[in-house]
Amino acid sequence: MILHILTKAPDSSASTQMQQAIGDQDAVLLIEEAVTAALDPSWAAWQQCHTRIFLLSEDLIARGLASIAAGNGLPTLEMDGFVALTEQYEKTVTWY
Amino acid sequence: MATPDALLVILRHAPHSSNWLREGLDAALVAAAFGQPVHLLFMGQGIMALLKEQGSGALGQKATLPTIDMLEMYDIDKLWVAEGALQRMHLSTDSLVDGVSLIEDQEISGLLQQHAKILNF
Amino acid sequence: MIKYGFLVMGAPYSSPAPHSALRFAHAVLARGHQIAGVFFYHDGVHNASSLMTPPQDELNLREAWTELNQQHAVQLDVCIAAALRRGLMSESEAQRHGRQAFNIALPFELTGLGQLLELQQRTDRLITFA
Amino acid sequence: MPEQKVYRYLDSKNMYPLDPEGYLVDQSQWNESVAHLMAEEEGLTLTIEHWEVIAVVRAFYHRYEMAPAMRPLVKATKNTLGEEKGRSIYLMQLFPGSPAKRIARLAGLPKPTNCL
Repeated sequence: MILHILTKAPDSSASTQMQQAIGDQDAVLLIEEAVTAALDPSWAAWQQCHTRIFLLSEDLIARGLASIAAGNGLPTLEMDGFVALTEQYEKTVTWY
Repeated sequence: MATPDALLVILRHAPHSSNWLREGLDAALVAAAFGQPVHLLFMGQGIMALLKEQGSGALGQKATLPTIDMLEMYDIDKLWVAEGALQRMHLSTDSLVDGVSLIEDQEISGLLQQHAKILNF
Repeated sequence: MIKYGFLVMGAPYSSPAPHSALRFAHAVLARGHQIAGVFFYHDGVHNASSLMTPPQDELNLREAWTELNQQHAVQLDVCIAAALRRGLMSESEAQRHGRQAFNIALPFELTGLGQLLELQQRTDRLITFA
Repeated sequence: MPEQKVYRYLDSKNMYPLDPEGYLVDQSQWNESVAHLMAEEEGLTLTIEHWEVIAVVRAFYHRYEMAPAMRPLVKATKNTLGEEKGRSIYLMQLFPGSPAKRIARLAGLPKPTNCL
């Protein structure tokens, strides 16, 4: 079980590579530029990991994307929730 | 196959365009020098590190090929290459150095699961 | 309590990675965990520069790291090979290499890449910010 | 070419400038007598056994463009000089302390940038 942290936009090669590496039990956290994934609810990774993929809310808010994410019904986490994820998942891999 | 105590170093960047590859390889070499089993996974542009016809370092940089050749001296002999990425780059294994192992896209997540330690460059 | 280690590879003020790492660090501590150390590698070594001078009304990242060290005993290790290449060195390295200036000082310590692997071994989680 | 500051000289005639760590400022100056002078400084007398290991390290550097750390040094020695000599104990006896570092200096290779 791995927590994947993506820091780059959904159309980046980092994102493509991460999507190839996600396992069935894995979770995904989108931070920094990756929160632009909020704009595209049809992005493959939303379906790929449906229950275990999150946007970091403070990075959304900083970019003015919070209400769009909410409108699209996408799950968000506070920084505290980021830590909680790392408590659950022993391994993390950052894609940048 | 991979052993659970082994370190997996993922290399995703090409030579010459940044220092990611060089510094990722350095991390792999140091781990191996300390006696840790190290496996490498080349994804995307990282595959460029394995082209056997690479020249010496452009723009005053050191070449990558001698370091790739040196891996066996550090007992790093598992070099995984993502097969899908190879195809998307229109490369064949004939263009790569000897001794690489191909891995299908759907097997990559399994490879990551098998390694207790992962460093992603 | 979980023991964390960080690998920071983003440059200050050109990558969001150091800011993310610091915010995450405080959240980790707030939840009662421990951060054993931070290893600065790749362009992340610039976080240690004592010559870093951002505008007064912006966070000084080096000071933020220093505070983490002083208040929570977080070890701050900088990869020596990555640092020297990029023109960052301590006083003793400056002497060794015949340079006239230095820009790395305590609590940042220049050390080998082996420290990164050691950090990975002795912590429960290694989180990369890049 | 010598961008490195001269710290001192290896010889009394000031022919071989060294950097603060005792490495040659100009690597192209390396020859056998330089190695002898360096060894002498370290209180080491170079025998044929020392020279064969120095040759292994120079060949390693020539091929891979990097000086070997201890493990690959042992492996390279084993490959070239056989099982008997390809052991860290043997190398430690010949070059006490940290063999990989000492041999690199005596072999006229650049200071290892490595974090090892």
